[in-house]
Amino acid sequence: MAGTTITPAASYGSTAQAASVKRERGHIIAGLAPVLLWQTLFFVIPMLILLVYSFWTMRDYRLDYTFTLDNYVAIFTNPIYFKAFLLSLQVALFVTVICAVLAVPVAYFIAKKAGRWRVMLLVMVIIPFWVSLVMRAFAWRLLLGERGFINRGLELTGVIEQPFSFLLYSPTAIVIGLVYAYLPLYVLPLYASFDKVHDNWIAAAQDLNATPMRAFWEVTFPLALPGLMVGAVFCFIFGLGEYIVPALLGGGKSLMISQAIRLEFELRQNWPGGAALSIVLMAIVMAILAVSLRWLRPETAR
Amino acid sequence: MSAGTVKLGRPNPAKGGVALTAYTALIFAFLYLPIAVIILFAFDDKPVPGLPMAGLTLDWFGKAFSDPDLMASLFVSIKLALSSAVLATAIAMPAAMVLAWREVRLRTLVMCLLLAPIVVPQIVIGLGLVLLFRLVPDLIGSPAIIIAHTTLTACYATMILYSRLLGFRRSYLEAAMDLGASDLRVFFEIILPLAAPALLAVMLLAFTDAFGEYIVAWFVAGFTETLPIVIWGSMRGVLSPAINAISSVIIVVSLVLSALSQIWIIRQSRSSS
Amino acid sequence: MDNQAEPELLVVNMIGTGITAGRDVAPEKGVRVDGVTKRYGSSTAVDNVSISIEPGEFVTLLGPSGCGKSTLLRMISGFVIPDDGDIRIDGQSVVALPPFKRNTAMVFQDYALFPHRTVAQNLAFGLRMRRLPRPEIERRVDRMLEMIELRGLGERSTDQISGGQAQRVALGRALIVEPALLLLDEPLGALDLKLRRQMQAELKRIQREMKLTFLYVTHDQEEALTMSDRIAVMRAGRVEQYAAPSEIYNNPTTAFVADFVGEANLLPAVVAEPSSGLVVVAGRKLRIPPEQARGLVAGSSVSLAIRSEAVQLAPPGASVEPGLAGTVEEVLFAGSTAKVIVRFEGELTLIATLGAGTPLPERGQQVGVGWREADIRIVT
Amino acid sequence: MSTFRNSSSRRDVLRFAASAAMFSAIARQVDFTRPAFASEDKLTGPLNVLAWTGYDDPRLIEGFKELTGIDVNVKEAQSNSDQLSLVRAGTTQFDIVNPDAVWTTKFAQSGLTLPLDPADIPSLSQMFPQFRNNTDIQYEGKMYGAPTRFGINGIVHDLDKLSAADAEEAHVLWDPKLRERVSIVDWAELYIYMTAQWAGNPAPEKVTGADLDAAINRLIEFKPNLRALHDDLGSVKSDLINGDSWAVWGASSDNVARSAKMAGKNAKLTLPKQGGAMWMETLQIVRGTPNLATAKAYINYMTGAKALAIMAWGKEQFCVTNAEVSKYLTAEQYKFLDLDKVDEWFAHSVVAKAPDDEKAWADAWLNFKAA
Repeated sequence: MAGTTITPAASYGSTAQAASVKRERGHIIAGLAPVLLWQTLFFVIPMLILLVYSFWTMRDYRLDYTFTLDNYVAIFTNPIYFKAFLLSLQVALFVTVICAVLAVPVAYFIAKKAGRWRVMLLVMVIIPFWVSLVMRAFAWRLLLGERGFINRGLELTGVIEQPFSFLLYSPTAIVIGLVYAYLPLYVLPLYASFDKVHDNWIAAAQDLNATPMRAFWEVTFPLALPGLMVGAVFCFIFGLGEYIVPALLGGGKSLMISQAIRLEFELRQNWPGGAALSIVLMAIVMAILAVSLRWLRPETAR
Repeated sequence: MSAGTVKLGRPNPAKGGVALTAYTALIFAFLYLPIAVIILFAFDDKPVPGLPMAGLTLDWFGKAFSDPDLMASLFVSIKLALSSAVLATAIAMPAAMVLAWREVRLRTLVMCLLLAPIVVPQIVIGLGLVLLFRLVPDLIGSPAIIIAHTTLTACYATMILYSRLLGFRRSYLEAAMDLGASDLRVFFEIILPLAAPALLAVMLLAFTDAFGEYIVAWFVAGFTETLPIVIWGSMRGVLSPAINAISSVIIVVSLVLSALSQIWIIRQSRSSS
Repeated sequence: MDNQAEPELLVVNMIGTGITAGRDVAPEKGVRVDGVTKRYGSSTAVDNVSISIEPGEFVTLLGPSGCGKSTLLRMISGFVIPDDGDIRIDGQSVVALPPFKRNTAMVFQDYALFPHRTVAQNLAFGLRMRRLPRPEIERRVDRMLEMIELRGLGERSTDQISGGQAQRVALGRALIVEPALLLLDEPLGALDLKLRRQMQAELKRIQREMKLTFLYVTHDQEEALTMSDRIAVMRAGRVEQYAAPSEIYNNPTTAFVADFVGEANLLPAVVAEPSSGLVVVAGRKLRIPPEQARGLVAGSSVSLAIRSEAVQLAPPGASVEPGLAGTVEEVLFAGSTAKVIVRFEGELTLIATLGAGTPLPERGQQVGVGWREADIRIVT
Repeated sequence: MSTFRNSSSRRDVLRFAASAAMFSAIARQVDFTRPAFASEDKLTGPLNVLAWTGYDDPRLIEGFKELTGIDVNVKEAQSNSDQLSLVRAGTTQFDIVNPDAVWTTKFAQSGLTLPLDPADIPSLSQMFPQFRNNTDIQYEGKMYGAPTRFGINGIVHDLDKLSAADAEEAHVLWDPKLRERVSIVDWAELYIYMTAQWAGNPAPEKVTGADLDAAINRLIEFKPNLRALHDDLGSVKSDLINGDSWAVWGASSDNVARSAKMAGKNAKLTLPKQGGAMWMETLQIVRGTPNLATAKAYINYMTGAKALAIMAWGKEQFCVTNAEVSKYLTAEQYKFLDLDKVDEWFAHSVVAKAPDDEKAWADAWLNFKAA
């Protein structure tokens, strides 16, 4: 390599330029290749297979390989899917907003006030998730249920005489379950962002007569915004695909979009229909993502 | 999770407002409330957990430890989740470095592609993968589970690492390179140690996800049984408190381990300063 | 040069010598930057720059932020690849080499001390990359710690030392590899004035003692003037003037250099009689030194540059050549000196720097303004 | 230039053809040109079984191994649809599947199962006579499924909250006093069938059009009384046991009642006077199995009294179709399993049949869930 590059020509910036572009491109390719190849092989290709399926139909439980757009037409003409999508959207927006509000103080505390125990606290945020979701949902049922800990406790202390039945299999339970499931998704990136905010900056703001609260809103919070955005994007996308929490704690009384997709694949065994529905969902999310990634852009400016 | 996490000697011990501390304690109580219930009923002498409790027993722990299927599935799960977490982090890291530090055309497209697996319902990914594995049916089982979970977790592993690396000081890399470190040495001498907390965090998340995932795993598992497959599989009956017992063990062991490592880290930082 | 242990460099050296020997010319020494250009999109950061640096020389790139001086430095160190032109160090072109194969070392503006390494480990880094034997590394690190006056602090972590100490570690880390060229990117920017002065002297001493070639980037003209053997004043990607500090100061060739280095008054003038050195400023005919008038064309517009300390103010009632008069607009007292801003009719103002002990005029007072003919420079 | 373009377009065509071939290789399902089975008589193995839970009992697997020397791999599924999806994907060659009888047609139409010759499975002669000649285990006149377990659907109720007399009347499930007190599972065919059955349709499986609309509207009217619609039986059971629901409709009621009793709950299964509906689970052979003879032997073994007795009193307690299991069960066990009530059940109930218009039923269920 040295032999080819060391030539005493007067000007060969362009050769050097070419070599560096090549090196740079080599780096980019080498860096992106593993994950892109992996995702192409194990995600894009399966999705492409399903894309092909979405243009076929299922007749009498056998595939009919004639090209058709019927599956897509069916989706856009069926108000149930629209309703289910709206519900998923509501859930996603809800967890995105509520969890952000709830997570900010926790992440701030861990990053700025927890001293030596920060790592421990962070790990403690994750550990509950090492217990099967089923087990945690069953535990929530034992807490919220008719004869659960909360109702029992309130009865024994004489606060109520009849148990509350609205705690379980209700919107309340869905809210609790969703917050429970999504809080860590925020705490982790938010923690990272708060951690990057120097104590000096906060001190400087307070020095300029900002109250601690004011200093937080004027200095810390804006600087932690990228972490908040990362959390929000994750929460929103996960939230759109959510159905397990509403099913386990909400009593499965309403239909979310990913449940509709499951029904299509399972009960009907209609793979083409389910594939079309998944692809429409994916397209919508991609569009939302492309827009929200633009929000994340300022972070890339160095 | 940041480079700063390494420095523990921070002159800032819990001097925050009482309200903030109380609030955080409340949130942690919220996170651990169900866990407490799970542990409580691991000791209750009743086949179906529920109030009122019947009496104390350790039988469920005995049952859990003497159930070869349950124990085997636990170890299979740990092994597979660890593998996919390491693999996902390993393929995510170079991509995150490129996305964060270099000019990449179509960056948005790449990111959308990386995030897409999160939104697709898992049954769809499971079926898609099982169709793909028709080409290599021999992979069905543990390798396929690792592949599936790596696919599910590598996407957000990349995104999280990317957002962490954006804050990485470029001059560290340039200084190292300038002092004669090749790309590879820069990676091992500078990037890896400085990004270690973030990498660990990402690995932890990926492990958590892979450890609990059931649907995709079921499709590609063949006859391999992971803990979630066993647990979901027993949901036709009533979930045995033996599963409470094994969950309690998982929780307590991981809490103790993380507390010990935390204490160790603090000791280290004390002795070095 | 003690880089025999670095195999890559060894190869480069051998091939380099082979070629020069084959051509039968003496090996070129020092640094040659030859027609280097770097564009970012439509803007040109560095525009066809050529400078040469002799071995052991202390050269400063001076200019305002955004003038391309850092880009040039980063091209020499290898972080930026030029679009065109060549850079040679000791006769070998390095443009195609990645940074880690160039025998340059850089001191970063933010020091870039590795936070996960101790002071000693930071110092040892470059030597480890060159795969020197461990005892040799230890010996050299000890020597360097002594040299940068940080003996006994080797085991400290980088956040347990002061800013000045960190600065010295950054310098030591670059010096220890004995580079053919040491690049310094505004290394003193973060220090307070006193420490800064001290470090300037220190740097100069080290450079002289070790006989190293320094390429220093700064926007601080005083720093540049104090330390450099030669200064390249840059503006908008071009080198305006490349000369010794005294030459830059005394004989600026462009209005920009005159203005940026020191404090110069620039007066727009029209050439009246080139042969006799007469120009017209604000309606008055003035004389300029004949050697300055050489090559001027009658009727063309030029700028007169007069250093503020060369401007004389006449006491009340008296007058000085060439006998201009204006109103004192502002008097700024600065201890050893004072600045007086004098406004003439119209927009034209002049700044005069008066030495200690000179009586200061009052604001609003009418004063006579003048200068010695020899202090006038024509700049473009 | 033109030749270049020519060759490149030819290359494109080739590339397209190659990818199309790959796609169809992956996407196509069962290859009908393949012989239905590989060997006729020789016992080969191991046998791959995809089944509901219960079939992986080590006693069963060891029993079969002793008998034939063949190993059995069991993969447990949580639903009929998961079984069908996995067999349809065809990545693992299963030899045996275990769908409910009502899914027989779907498997057979998909071309995934093989007809059985009753002569190959002598154990079937021990089956309760009422289960024989069930049309749901047949497709195009041929038998595809060998019944193993079964159950009955009615109302399981907390006796402290709902008396047996009240539960005799099916429409109690719509009574406002049970508001948010009834749990069910996600079992489309069952609830539509029973609603239609209770509305007085003589052949509920045939309802479609206006009758189906009526049934679904009736189900939607039930929704205020719905406590939870679960994906799994376990949740339904714990709801009842922990007092979150006062009644469970369907959800394999006899099994729910048994679990509740075992947990000490004062609960009872009542078949309303409008009738109950039975379900059954079958073993079927997957088309293309390389182990046909073993598969037949396995079905014969599993439908035998000994194996089904193990199934009946295993991890869970389900009724089984072999009448002679009493030989292997204690009298208490036999009684607890309600096997003494089979005649009574058949007098009051029907075996639920698969809907004729499956697509319409699936649409209707989607409407119910989204309502």
